[in-house]
Amino acid sequence: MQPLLSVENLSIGFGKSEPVVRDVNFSVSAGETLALVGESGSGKTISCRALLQILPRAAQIRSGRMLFNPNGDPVDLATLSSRKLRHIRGNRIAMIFQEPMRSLSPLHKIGNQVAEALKLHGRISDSDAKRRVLEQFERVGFPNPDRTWRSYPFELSGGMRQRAMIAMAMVAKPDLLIADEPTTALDVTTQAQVLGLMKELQQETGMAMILVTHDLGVVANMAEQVVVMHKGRVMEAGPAAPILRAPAHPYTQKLFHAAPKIPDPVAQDRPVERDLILEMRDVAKTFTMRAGKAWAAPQKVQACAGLDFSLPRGKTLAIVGESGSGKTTAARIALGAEAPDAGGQVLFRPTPDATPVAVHRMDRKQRRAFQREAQMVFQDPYSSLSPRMRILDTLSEPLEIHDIGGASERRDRAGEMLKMVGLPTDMLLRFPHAFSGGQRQRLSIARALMLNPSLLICDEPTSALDVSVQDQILSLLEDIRDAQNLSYLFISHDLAVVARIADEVAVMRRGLVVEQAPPEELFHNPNHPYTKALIAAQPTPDVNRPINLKLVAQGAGSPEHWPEQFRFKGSDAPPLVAMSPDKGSEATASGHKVRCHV
Amino acid sequence: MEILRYAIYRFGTMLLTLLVVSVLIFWIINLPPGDYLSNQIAEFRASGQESLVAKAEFLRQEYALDKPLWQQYLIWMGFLPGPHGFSGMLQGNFGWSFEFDRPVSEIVGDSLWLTVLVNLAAVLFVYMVALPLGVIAAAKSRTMIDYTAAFIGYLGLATPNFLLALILFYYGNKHLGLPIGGLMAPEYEGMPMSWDKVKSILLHLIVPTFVIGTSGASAMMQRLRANMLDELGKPYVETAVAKGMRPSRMLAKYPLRVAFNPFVADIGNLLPSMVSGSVLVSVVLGLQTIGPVLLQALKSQDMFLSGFVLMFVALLTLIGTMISDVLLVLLDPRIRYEGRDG
Amino acid sequence: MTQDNRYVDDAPFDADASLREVERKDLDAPNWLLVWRKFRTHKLGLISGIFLLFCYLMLPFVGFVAPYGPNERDAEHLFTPPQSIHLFHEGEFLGPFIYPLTSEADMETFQWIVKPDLETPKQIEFFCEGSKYHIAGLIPSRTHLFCAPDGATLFLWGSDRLGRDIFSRILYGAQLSLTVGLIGITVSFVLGIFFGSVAGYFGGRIDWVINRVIEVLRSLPELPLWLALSAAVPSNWSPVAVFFIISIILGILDWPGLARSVRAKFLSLREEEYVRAAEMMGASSGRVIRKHLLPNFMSHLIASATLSIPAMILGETALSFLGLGLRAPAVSWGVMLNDAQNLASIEIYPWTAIPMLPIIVIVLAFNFLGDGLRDSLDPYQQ
Amino acid sequence: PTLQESEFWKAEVDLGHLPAIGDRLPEVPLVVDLETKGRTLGVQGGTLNTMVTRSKDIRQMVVYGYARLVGFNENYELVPDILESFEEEANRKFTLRLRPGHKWSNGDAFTSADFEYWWKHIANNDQLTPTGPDDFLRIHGELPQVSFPDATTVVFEWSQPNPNFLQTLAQAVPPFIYRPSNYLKQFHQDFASAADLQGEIDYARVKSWAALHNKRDNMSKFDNPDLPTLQPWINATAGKKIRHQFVRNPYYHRIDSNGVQLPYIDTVEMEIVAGGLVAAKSNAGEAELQARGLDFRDIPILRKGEAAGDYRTQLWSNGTASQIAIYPNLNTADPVWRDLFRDVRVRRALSVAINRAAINKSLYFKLAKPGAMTVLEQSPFFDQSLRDAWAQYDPAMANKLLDEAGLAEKDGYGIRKLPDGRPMELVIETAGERQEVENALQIITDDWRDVGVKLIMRPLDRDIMRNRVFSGSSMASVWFGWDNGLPQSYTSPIYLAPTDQVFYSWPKWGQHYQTGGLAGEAPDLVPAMRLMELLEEWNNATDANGRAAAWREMLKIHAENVFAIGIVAGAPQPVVVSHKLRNVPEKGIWAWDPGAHFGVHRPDEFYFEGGDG
Ligand SMILES: Nc1ncnc2c1ncn2[C@@H]1O[C@H](COP(=O)(O)OP(=O)(O)OP(=O)(O)O)[C@@H](O)[C@H]1O
Ligand SMILES: Nc1ncnc2c1ncn2[C@@H]1O[C@H](COP(=O)(O)OP(=O)(O)OP(=O)(O)O)[C@@H](O)[C@H]1O
Ligand SMILES: [Mg+2]
Ligand SMILES: [Mg+2]
Repeated sequence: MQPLLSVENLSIGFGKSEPVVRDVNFSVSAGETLALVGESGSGKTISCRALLQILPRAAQIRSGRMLFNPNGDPVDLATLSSRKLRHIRGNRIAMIFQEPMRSLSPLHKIGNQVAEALKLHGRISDSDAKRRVLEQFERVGFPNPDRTWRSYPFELSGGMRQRAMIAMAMVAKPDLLIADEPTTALDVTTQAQVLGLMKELQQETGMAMILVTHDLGVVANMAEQVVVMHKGRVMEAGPAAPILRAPAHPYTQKLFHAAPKIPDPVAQDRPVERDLILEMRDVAKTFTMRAGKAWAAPQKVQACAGLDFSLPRGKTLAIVGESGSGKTTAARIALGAEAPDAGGQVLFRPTPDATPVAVHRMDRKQRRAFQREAQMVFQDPYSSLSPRMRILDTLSEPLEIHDIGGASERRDRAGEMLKMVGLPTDMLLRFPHAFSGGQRQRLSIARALMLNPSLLICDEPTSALDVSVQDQILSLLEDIRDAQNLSYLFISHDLAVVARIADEVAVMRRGLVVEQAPPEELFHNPNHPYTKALIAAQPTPDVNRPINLKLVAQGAGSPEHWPEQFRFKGSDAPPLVAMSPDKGSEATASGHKVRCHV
Repeated sequence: MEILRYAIYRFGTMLLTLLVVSVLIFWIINLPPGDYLSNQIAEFRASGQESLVAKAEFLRQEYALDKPLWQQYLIWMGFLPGPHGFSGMLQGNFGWSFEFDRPVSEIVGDSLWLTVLVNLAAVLFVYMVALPLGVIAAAKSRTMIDYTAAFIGYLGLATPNFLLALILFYYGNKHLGLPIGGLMAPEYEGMPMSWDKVKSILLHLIVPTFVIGTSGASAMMQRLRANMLDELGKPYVETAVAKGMRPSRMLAKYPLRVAFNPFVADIGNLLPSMVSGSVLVSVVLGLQTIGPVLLQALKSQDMFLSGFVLMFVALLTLIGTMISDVLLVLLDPRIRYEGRDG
Repeated sequence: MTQDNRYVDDAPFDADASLREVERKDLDAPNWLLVWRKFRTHKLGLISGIFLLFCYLMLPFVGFVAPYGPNERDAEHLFTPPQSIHLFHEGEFLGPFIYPLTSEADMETFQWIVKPDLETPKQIEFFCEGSKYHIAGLIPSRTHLFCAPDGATLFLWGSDRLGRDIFSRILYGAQLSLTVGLIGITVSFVLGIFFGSVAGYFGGRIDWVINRVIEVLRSLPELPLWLALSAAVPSNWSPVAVFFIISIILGILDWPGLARSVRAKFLSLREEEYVRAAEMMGASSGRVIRKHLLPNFMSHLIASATLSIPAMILGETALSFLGLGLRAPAVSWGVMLNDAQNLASIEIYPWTAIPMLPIIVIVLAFNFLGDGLRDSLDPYQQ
Repeated sequence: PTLQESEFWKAEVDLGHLPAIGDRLPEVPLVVDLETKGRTLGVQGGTLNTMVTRSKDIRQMVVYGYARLVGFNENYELVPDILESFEEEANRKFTLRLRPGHKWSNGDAFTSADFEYWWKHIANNDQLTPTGPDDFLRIHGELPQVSFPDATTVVFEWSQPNPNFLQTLAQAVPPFIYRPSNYLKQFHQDFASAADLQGEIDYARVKSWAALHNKRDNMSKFDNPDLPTLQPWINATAGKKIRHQFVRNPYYHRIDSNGVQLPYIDTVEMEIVAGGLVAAKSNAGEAELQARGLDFRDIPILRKGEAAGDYRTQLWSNGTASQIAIYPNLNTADPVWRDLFRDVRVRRALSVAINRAAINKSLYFKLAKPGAMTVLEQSPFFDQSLRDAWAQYDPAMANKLLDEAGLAEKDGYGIRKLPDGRPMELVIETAGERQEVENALQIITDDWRDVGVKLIMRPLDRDIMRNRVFSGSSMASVWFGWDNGLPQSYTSPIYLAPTDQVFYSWPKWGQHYQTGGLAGEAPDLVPAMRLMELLEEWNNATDANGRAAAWREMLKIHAENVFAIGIVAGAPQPVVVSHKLRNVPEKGIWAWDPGAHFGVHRPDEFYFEGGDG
């Protein structure tokens, strides 16, 4: 059988420099999934974009063919006229972009943008389109599709935007779906749901799929074929099972070796910390939606409620949870980027014995001092980098702002930092758009570390990194924490990462913390149905132990189906209560809290 | 809801501003020493026409020009009743034009709608030309199309309006039989609207529209092009391309909307700048718009007339800025007018 | 191909290969140097830039280049059409020369009939003595690059109704047209950008106040102002001084338009994540405006600045209608064009409208320069 | 001659709306003798298109029509026109005899009652004319005895001579001493019923009956189509329009020797056009007769369009005493300059420093007459020596005169220093409307610089300039010379004496005279005072010789004293005439007073070949 798409000897380069993609070959047949894995910055995204001819302006395809053969009449996508290409784009081949936050138009409502994908190819009435889009929204896990339809991108959480992007690519039911890291911003249950949906669609329409991912667990669960890339070249390619079982190439081996796992529990004695660097008391946040009708009352969205966190100095508090559950909001409030609703309090102690500063109402001087100490790695690194600033300037900006060091010292430090996150220093002169997704994420981390802060808030700092680079970054973070007594508020979807780095984990769902405990407690003794579902949904890089996507996708389901204890309706959720110590561990208060009726 | 509330609030501020502006306008037109009637009186005196002096004196009292300035203002605005039942702007009485010896409302009546017509035509022209050209020039930047559009635009900008008008009139008349000057063939004047009259007006509008519009159009085109170029590199444009949109639709829907922000901001200036920009054009082209009337009124210090025209233009400006502020929020949902940390 | 259908790369593998180092020199290069490097590759922009530079550098020396003085009249040769320079006379190479002209009034058509005397070619003189001028307004000199031969005229671009050389007048006119107008632009840009960015970035009350000021300024009529001015300017002020003041006033009146655009854009840009990020790092408002907001509006500003240039050069033609423009003996392109604003100039003496050409050329040069600048600032073009 | 009915009104006559031609004409119509004038007899018909530049210029139709009680003929002699005849006794008693049976354009009889109405109910009504009758009727404050012996006779009688009376009646815009009483009575308090009048007042939205009457009574503004007239064409367009139509007056009093009623041309259409476009539109052949709005510099373009536009461009000469004249303001507020200007040496020096020949050549193709400001050749008082007085180009003499005047010191730029040390920068204000003025000043700038005087030109708006001159703020200004460059002995030389502020050299003196001493300053220069005396002499002179003597001396004083520095005179005025239009003189003088522009050439005698145009 002819493959649906075969890429032959593809080489792509920027400007006059060395090609960044060299002699890449792969092919994918209808109904098949090809997983593209590899190092961050190895050219995965560029190769995918080449298929649709939407390379950055500076890039050229240096050689190679890309034969697309939907109906026995192969065309070379590299040389196709733009008119013909137009009929293929979005219709035959759809793409989910890696950075959904930037890839949606900021001025148009989500519904409009998604429905457009339908309307562009083929006649469909407005109401039909809306119906189908809403349906799709439902299937990618939007709790309230109607609200999503009316939202602007900036009103959605990272994961929600990503799902909107997925919906947009999938509504048109393409022949080939290119999914560039489609689930990085999704929690594992939602991820399972989305992956399940893709599988379903594949079975339904015989869609082929190119899946770029870092999560070997996802590869194991989804792919028939695997292509491993490193520095623009294919290292190893072939059917998934054998490669996963026995990687042949040293890079592949190295990669697989680095995959994190949830460690086995080691009983640890945790003294109760009194030196809290950050405290959040009863923090809630309500947003008003922009897209109101002129005459209707504005719609409110409760992003999070009743948050009580305390972060001891030198420790890591991790937040995991459902996409859209208010994690980012909480983090932004902690940093003072957003004011909490009245009544909430955020307190920061720069030194153990200093009087705490109220982050939510700082004066100018306090704010400046605070900003010197607290830094953030944004969930969406692309948007948070000034597009017209070279990386060198971006990295040295914090130093400049706080007037630290001379110009050349700042540059040295920028170069050093860049090396620490694994990027070559010649990238200092580039602009943010000339990086891969993972590279930008590392830039964001580097920038946050420039000032040697004492509190670092990381909003999914490693979601776009391949496991080996991720390992490197996590080690870096750990080293710094140990060396400088840095404290982290760490948001992540990757439970294995959380298990590795966190001292305490809070699980959030729909704006509420449902369970909070040290990782070893939480992962091995989850109490809340949602936590349980979450752990079950974590994919493992083992082809022999596939998870049942359908099953875990249902996650914990809606509260009505939960055990009596946890059940609630609307906003009258039960309080968070401390768990009595488990039989196993006899230690005193383990600090395990769960939201339930007692 | 919020937008409605904002619009209402904005309308309130507009009225307030209008009040301030009215004070300033009144002050400005009274800035030159004397007023129409005292000038007239002086002139009559100087030339010994005592008879007319008495009449002018009478008018002075009639229109309260002998009162202190602040009272004059209040009377003019209609906050205070004037002598002999003279009521002010708020009551819809715009006063008397000494120069034309007719009520102000009668004089401006015709010119107002002609002004609006000419300027509307010019605005339409600007948008119809500048929008597509600006977008195309950006999409095809650094091509012959781009350069040609720039060249023609700058040609229009670099030609003084009157010269441009003369050239267009002269050759337009010679080769195309276009009429020279005026806004309609004289025979249709005062006739009820008919198809022929409309045709005649349209024919006469060609050159003025072109003359008033070219500079605006090329300015808008170049700025739009620059803004579009900034947007074209953004990822959301790629997303739209990946959807398989036609370039024209894609450009119009996505980047244009972002690029349009500075222009919406300037809508308030569109009409008034054309009104004042077209004053000179109107004077030299003999268009019966409000411009020449204003110039004449200002020169002779015909204060009720110039005051009304200026208030009218000010009102247009304020309405324009109000609309632009409301439109801005509609155009870009991210925009809030609150303070930075509010 | 190895077992189970698998492709494995067989090149030697080094995981940490090639963490390239950037050269220290590049790292230390200031930003403008990088922009300049990029700009150099923009051919049209570069040429335009060099051309403009040349024009400005030439301004002090126009007296040397111009064969005639700005107000030097030749009563014998009114409305002479442009004279062409020849090299060969009857097949013989003579170097640059012209045929002397005689002009005669045609009392039928009321035009001047200009007849070249094809018998006596006269060579153009170089580095010759001519009318007196001042280099840079200071050093008196009489040497000209080239002058008319004795007993003949040299009107490269024709002469006007008083027999003045249009070419020389354009050169002298550049001294005013290329400088004074720019002051107005500068004033308006500084004010517009300052108030616009403050209003847009801070929003809230500051925005409210600035906007009301803008509205009021906008609503206030310009016409009475000009009229009042034209009566109030002291008579013995030199035309250049009047023009200077006027262009500053023009600038002061002009800023609200720009300010509103800047404000609107900044209202939108300030919601961007990177602005938030900078603020979270403690960047001062001034810094955010300068480093993050303004660069993102640069294209618009550059385009606007380019566009104001013809408006400023020609602004005086509109104003001279009210008696406020530049006037003789000052020479500017606007003044020259003002003289050409009649039918006869279009139809019979088209060369009197030649001053339009330098305006267009200058504006196009500024446009391409701006374009080049825009492109070299555009990160996506790197 | 046998009278012929006009085609234009034939339908109306047939319908009985209009009496037949015989009943419309006065018993003794004015029969014009075209042949002796060298004109041809014409036919009725056609539409004449012409342009004016401001809407109030429709009053030009009264000027062009030029039906006056007495008017000038083409030789500038006074002849009865509307009047059948007049008698004049020692300039003190004037008997005006109307044509019996003469009718207003609406058919009302035109009789002495119309004069009486004006005299008793308008001129002497203190609500309509609070200050009483016009000034030209007052001789040393005395008003005439006006009597109306019969329906066709009106007598004006003064105790002292009023030599100017008839000339005033022949002006381009004359004081109308008669009004259509029948029509106007409905707006007059003395005649109309209070209720009717109030209705009319409300309808017209005016304040009082007097305002209403004044509004309706606009003989010279010509903007009330209901107001009966005696002019050849009557206004047929109400309101402010772009194009005004004027149709032939069915009751007009002039006929040709064939019995054809004048005017020949049925309708005149006057379009209001922007000033800058008149030349373009003429060039496109859109005017059949056009001089207003055309300038010397338009000639080439007009000539060029002749073939396509089917017209010819004739060159008349301008009737003002000087095409361009510089008025040093002897009343300027700056004391130093005032003293300088009052020094005749300075004025003479400035005059002789000007190279008039060069200006004539550059601007007028040598077709104008360079020289000082004096009367034109067509006037009996013309004297070449007056024109040449202090008009030669003599920089050396200018330098000498200036040195003598105490201005010998010069600064580093070669500019003379004023007595108080300021540089001698002479600011000349212009109305900025005529390019030729600017160009001439440009040349003069160079000329004056040679004698150490720096000229600064300042274009201003016309009205602003006038006000600055009147208030003494301006130093010197440029305007035309005297409007009337063609005086006869009967022309009052009032404009040569300091009696009017519009002679920009002595605004304050003029104001003094005009206001009877209330404003301004009394003339204090001997020659100026002499001018006043001479004016008085002219007024009191009993015969032409006495008047001529006064005239000559006044002209001489002007020439000697160079009160205004004339540059050139008699510049050609282009007149566009359609090829189909007949009887338009080849050569003529384009003058306002006397002449009423086309008026003295009698446009009612112009006709279209074949009657269509
Ligand atoms: N505009 C550009 N100019 C120069 N180099 C670029 C540009 N865009 C991307 N690159 C480089 O191309 C390489 C491939 O980028 P690509 O986005 O394909 O990586 P990726 O495999 O998708 O990585 P990630 O997993 O981090 O997203 C990277 O090294 C990146 O730095
Ligand atoms: N500016 C805003 N206006 C309105 N709603 C908002 C806004 N910002 C966030 N929200 C809503 O608040 C909720 C929480 O968003 P948040 O970004 O905190 O989620 P999250 O936990 O970070 O999710 P993810 O893992 O997908 O990033 C979401 O429902 C989102 O739609
Ligand atoms: Mg990527
Ligand atoms: Mg988030």
